[in-house]
Amino acid sequence: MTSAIDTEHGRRTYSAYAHPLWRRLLVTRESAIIGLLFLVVIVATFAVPNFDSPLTLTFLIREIAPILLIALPMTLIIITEEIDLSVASIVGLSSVITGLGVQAGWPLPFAAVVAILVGTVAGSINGALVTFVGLPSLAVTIGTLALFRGIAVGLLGTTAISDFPEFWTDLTRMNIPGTPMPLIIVPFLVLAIIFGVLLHFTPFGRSLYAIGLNKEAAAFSGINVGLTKFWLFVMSGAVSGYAGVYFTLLYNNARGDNATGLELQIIAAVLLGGVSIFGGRGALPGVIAGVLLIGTLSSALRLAGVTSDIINVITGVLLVASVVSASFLAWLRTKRVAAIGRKKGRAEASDG
Amino acid sequence: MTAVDTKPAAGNPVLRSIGHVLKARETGIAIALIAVIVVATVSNPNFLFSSDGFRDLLLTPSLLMVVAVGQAIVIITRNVDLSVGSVLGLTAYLTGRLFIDIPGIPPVLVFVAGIGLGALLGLINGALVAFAKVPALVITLGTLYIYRGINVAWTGSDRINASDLPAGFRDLGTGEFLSIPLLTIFAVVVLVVAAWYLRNLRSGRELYAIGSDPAAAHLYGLRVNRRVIGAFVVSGALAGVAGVLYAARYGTVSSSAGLGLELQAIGAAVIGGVAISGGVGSVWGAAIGAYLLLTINRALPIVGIQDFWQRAVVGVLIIGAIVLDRVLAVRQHRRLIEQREEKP
Amino acid sequence: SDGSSDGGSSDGGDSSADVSITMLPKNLGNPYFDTSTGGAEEAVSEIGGTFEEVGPSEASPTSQVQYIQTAAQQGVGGLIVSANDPEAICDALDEARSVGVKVVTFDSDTNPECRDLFINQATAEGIAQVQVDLITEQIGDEGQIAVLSASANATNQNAWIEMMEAELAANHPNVELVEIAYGDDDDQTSFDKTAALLQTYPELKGIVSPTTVGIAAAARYLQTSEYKGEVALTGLGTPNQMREYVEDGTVTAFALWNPADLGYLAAYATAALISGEITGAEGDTFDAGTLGSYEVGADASVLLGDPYVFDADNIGDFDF
Amino acid sequence: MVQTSTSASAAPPALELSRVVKSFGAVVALSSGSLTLEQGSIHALIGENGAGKSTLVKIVAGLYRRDSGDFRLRGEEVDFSNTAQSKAAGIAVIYQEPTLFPDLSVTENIFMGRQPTNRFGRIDRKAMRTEAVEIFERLGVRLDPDRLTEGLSIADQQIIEIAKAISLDARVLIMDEPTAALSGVEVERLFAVARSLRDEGRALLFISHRFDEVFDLCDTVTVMRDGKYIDTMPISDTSIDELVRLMVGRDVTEMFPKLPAEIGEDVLVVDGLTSTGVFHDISFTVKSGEIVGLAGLVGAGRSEVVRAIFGVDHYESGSVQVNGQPLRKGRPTASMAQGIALVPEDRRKQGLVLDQSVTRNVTLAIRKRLAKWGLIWGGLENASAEIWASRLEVKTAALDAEAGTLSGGNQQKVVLGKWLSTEPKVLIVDEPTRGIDVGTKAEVHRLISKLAQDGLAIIMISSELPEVLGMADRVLVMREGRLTGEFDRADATPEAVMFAATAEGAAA
Ligand SMILES: Nc1ncnc2c1ncn2[C@@H]1O[C@H](COP(=O)(O)OP(=O)(O)OP(=O)(O)O)[C@@H](O)[C@H]1O
Ligand SMILES: Nc1ncnc2c1ncn2[C@@H]1O[C@H](COP(=O)(O)OP(=O)(O)OP(=O)(O)O)[C@@H](O)[C@H]1O
Ligand SMILES: [Mg+2]
Ligand SMILES: [Mg+2]
Repeated sequence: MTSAIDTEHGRRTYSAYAHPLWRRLLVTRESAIIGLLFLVVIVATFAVPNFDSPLTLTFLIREIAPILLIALPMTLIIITEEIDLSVASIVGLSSVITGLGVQAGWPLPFAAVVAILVGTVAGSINGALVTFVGLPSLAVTIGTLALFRGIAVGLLGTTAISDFPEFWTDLTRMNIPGTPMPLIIVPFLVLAIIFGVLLHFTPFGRSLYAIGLNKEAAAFSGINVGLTKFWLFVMSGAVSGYAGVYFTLLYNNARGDNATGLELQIIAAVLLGGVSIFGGRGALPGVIAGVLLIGTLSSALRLAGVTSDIINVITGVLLVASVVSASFLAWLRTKRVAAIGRKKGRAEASDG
Repeated sequence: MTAVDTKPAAGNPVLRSIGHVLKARETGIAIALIAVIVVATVSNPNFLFSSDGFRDLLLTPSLLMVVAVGQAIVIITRNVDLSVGSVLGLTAYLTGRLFIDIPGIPPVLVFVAGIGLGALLGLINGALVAFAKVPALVITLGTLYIYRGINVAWTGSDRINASDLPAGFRDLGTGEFLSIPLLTIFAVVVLVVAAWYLRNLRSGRELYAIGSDPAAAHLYGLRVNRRVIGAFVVSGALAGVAGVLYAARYGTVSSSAGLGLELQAIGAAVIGGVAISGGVGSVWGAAIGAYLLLTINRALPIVGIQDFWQRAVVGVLIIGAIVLDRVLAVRQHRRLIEQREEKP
Repeated sequence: SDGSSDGGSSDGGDSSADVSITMLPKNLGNPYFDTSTGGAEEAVSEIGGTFEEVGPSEASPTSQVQYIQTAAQQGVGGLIVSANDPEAICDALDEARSVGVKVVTFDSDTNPECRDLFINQATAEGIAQVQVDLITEQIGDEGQIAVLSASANATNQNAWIEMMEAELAANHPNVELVEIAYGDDDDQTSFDKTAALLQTYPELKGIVSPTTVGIAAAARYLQTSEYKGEVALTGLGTPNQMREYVEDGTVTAFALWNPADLGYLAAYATAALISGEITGAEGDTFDAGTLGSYEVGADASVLLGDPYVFDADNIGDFDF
Repeated sequence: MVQTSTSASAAPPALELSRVVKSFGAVVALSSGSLTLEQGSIHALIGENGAGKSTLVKIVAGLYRRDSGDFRLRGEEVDFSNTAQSKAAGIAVIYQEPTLFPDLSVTENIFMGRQPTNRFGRIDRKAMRTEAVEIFERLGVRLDPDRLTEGLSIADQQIIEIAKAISLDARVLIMDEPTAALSGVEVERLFAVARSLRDEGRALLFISHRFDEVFDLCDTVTVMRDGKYIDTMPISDTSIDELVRLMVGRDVTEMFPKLPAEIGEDVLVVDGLTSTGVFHDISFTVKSGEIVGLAGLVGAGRSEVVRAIFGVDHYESGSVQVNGQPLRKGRPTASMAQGIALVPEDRRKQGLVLDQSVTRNVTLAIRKRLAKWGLIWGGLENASAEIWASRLEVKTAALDAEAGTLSGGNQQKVVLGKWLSTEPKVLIVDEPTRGIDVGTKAEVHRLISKLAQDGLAIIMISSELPEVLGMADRVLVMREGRLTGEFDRADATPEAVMFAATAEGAAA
């Protein structure tokens, strides 16, 4: 059939890209955030006493590991123009399940697997409500935020379980031998690569961007929009469940109110990393840099004796500034295109 | 074809029953609320029939109700205001500071200051949402952090104690008129004014129009930006006044006043039938939602459920409410299509 | 134990020359801890060192961990902590100690292995005793009482409540403890919980709130309710918060130690640890400025003294 | 009947536009729009799809701001920056697409933003309702003023739009294809109202693709083509043939280069497809090499049928078979695997992801096929996109240009490329030439013709009758969700098809 379409005219050739590689790589939101991250690290190294200690890195990674982990599926979800506000509650629920399991005498790996499964089920409840019932994810996950947290707190009251096997808590806190890098970085990197490849190098990833930008066109292109979203919520639940186990072992503490409020930090970091809340835009490297940026900034500020409230203000300002600047830049661009269009229109008019 | 044969509504039972179902949205949760009160009262008559019980039943949800009314107005325009808890915290602390720093300041001025600060913070939200064309969720998430941070930085480890506030002012928080708490009276006045406004003034109806279809609102020439900013200002001002009342009611204000209130307020609105996608619902629903939320909270221990489970119940309520709305909407849609089909 | 500790411990060794102390209360914005911090600050300025107060805005163990880690990174000489959980912050404290930070707990202890010294405000027995004495006296030694505590896993409150229950069972058979409610050291929660208690138990004669946030919130509720003067309230509170309620008769008497003294003593003890004057072994003695000399007791703990009872006659003499 | 009452030719025209330019990014929608609307007359504006009629209307409404050109209202220069201003100036507009608030009642939709109020600013609901009922009576429709507009048929929605415009009591009334969804009775009512408005001295602008209506109602006519003003004349001085020639700019027949194709076996068999309230008992077959045209008025349900066949919509009963294999319903992936491709009617909403590059758009439907070991590489995508871009001669600087920046015709080519790259056996094209220029149109026609020659089974939906008649081997006609006619190429006269498409059989 191809022969039918070959026109008698000579074939045109096209350049694949309008701009050279370096420009495509460097002039992006992601590189801006990565650049900002480096700037903060450099300034802090010189200006903040003790920031250059290897402990800084250890503590930083440990503390933000749950955010790093959950930011991965959250990125995919926001790219499809949905949101999951219930992740922190799933962390809390998974933490409580781990604790109850250990209290009941289960071996820790078994308790952990059960906790991750519970997280996965929680995620699939979100997914089912969004996909099959057709509800907005914002409303659904505000509901399950309360529900999952409520179950966690209900199961354990405000008591805590804190007698976890030392082997596992030590393992959680261990560094990669000879480095100040905590061991959690290994599963994180594995997941980051999986999610990165999934998002940027698979047909599945392509469909996520299409869904985020235009659901209808995605459906007309043979993408099963509902099912895709369902799986994303399941992934988010599973990863949150895993983060809950990690959280529990790191602090040697299973409580229903663990990780309260973490969802907003995660979403703030993802948005700061260049993912558009309107969906369809963003990349994982930017998100990881966004998480690291907020983490490093607060770590440096804390070391410099700045109180946590100022750190919160800075997080908020960064978030607002990043979205406002993005929309300002977009506005400038449409102005420019419109100006070109007007010139063209007038030229055409004077021809006619 | 179609239009000519459409029967007028008065005689159309299908349409009328749809109207009833729609109205039942508020009635439904009002019944749920009454059921909760009845069950709790049967378990323990003091829940309703002691003077404190009666007072707390009316009093406890009043503050949330004021905030939820503001939240509902914002949600009706297809936006959301996550910063209300932080705004409440700031104005509550401002209230205490004013009484401490300006001895003898008339409470009226404090109210004005609280409302003013709340409105200003709401204006910032609204202006960013309207002019930067950024979703309210992101903006108000940012200002949630910012306002709370400013609050903590300002408060430090200070706190307002009951003894810092004049007794006359605190009476507002606990006082009664004809055995109805003043706060409840105030909240109901706010509710009635807001409901009247949304139903009877053009600008109120325009809020629904904007939430129902922002693009169409633009085509109609409605002043979308102005209305959206207005909604945020109202939400901020109501959170502000709630902050002043918080100080009056609880006497103690620390930097964590109002923490987490935003989700309760959104929850109340959603339970009350205010659709998160805008254009649908009423402040009545949000107010009843607020009462239901907090009354369940108080009733659970009385009927023997540990109140730890309260949040889970709230979650189930929210999800139940939105699923119910969805089911009703789908059924209505199907009925309307079938109705079209029936016509010759 | 891990790679990072080598780099850190040399830092810690250096800084032990001068006295730098960080104070980490359960949460900020709590007048009780404000007072203890004030005492500690005074002590440090007497000794001649640097002092800093850090802390989370809500009392949760995981948020305390960050501040412990920061102190370890900064290589401060000593860290004074009131623990939100006896276990959860243990590992972080261990890590801080492994880089040379001296860890002193006050007010609320962790497991003894996780710290160098505990500054005990009063023995648990003493605190339980004084509260039981106060409430039974106020209700005429019979009837229902309830406890309004902090969070359900607050170490010291739980220890006191346990001893109060034992004391009640042993010596006050006509007094029934009907419920232990938890206000989470949150003002609003405690306030609403008081309301719930009064409604749930119409026969209630008294409430004991062994936490300063709880007792103030409960007093405020009682003050305007029909139960004022009917239901007795006592527990642990600060004079400034309770003054009004004692003066108007909502509350007759309550107890507390002087938190300023507690902070003051903790700072002196920490300085003594940093300088090597004491190691935390039983029998070590050190000088605590205006408070005089103290001796380290069993389990590496130092006892401040007996709790003090405040009532309408003496409350005017105190300002904290 | 040209009005003698047009009180002296001295009165300035109600509305006057000259050499108005409007562009959207790279697309020039209007390069020289001119129009003069006299008071007390009804003026028709005609032109092909995409000629710029709606754009002109939106400029008058204040929805778009013109880039340059003159705009006078009763002789005075005006420049509206929002629709409230144009309303205040006495201009009422019925837009082509109904724009209603689904969650509000019919009455509120009519009066939103200018509800009757009492002295204290309180909305007078009773007065509002009475006024709505009066307008409906005047229009001769019985629509429940209290019901929500959600779920109303397109026709009813259009009625509300008309009621809205009439209630404004405006001096200039602009109607952009108000009759597209209306039946004969309603159209007559509307015309009666329009004439009485004219007799009151108001100016009306009427846009329609139905010539019979134009000749029936209007006094003068302006023709536009490719964003430009072509000519204005009294309706009595012209004929359909002349208007068509002016609209198209050349002889119509050469637009449809139909190539001889060998018609083979049944490829697509549709049997008894039904979806309540949308379409009923639709049965037809398409053979290889055959082009089946699907004609009907807008809203007849043609798009719904092909969407159900492709699987983006569900249907209740009936079946679809491709080459004898039954097709799973509601599964576009299954349909694509069986070789069905659907080029949807709304390329901006359904066909393209406007914010993504040409490459991503062209390869979206074949992304799974391009993947090697489950992974997809930019190079493969670019290569595949380049093949189709050059075969279809897409005009773009680079393949990573966002699809939204291309002109309408080039966007249509990208959608075609996207679906041709799936190597379909059945190609369904819904309004394939909507909004593309004359040259490209012929090219698309040639392409479709060649694909048929190559053995594809093709369904072509088009609202342009000449296009269907020029291209199709067989024409199916739909009206109100039912198949009402089937004609072989030889029998498919415009009159016959129009008769089947409209109950009345009014033919152009
Ligand atoms: N908002 C927009 N952005 C980009 N291009 C647009 C926009 N609106 C219209 N166009 C383009 O401008 C041209 C003129 O469109 P317009 O809607 O005015 O045509 P029309 O004459 O009303 O056609 P029809 O008869 O199909 O309604 C088309 O090519 C269209 O694709
Ligand atoms: N009662 C209705 N309520 C809401 N939308 C409707 C209704 N009837 C039709 N529509 C929508 O109007 C549009 C036009 O209808 P449809 O697609 O059936 O017409 P068509 O015959 O394909 O005509 P065309 O393709 O020329 O627009 C469709 O998008 C359809 O979903
Ligand atoms: Mg048009
Ligand atoms: Mg169609």
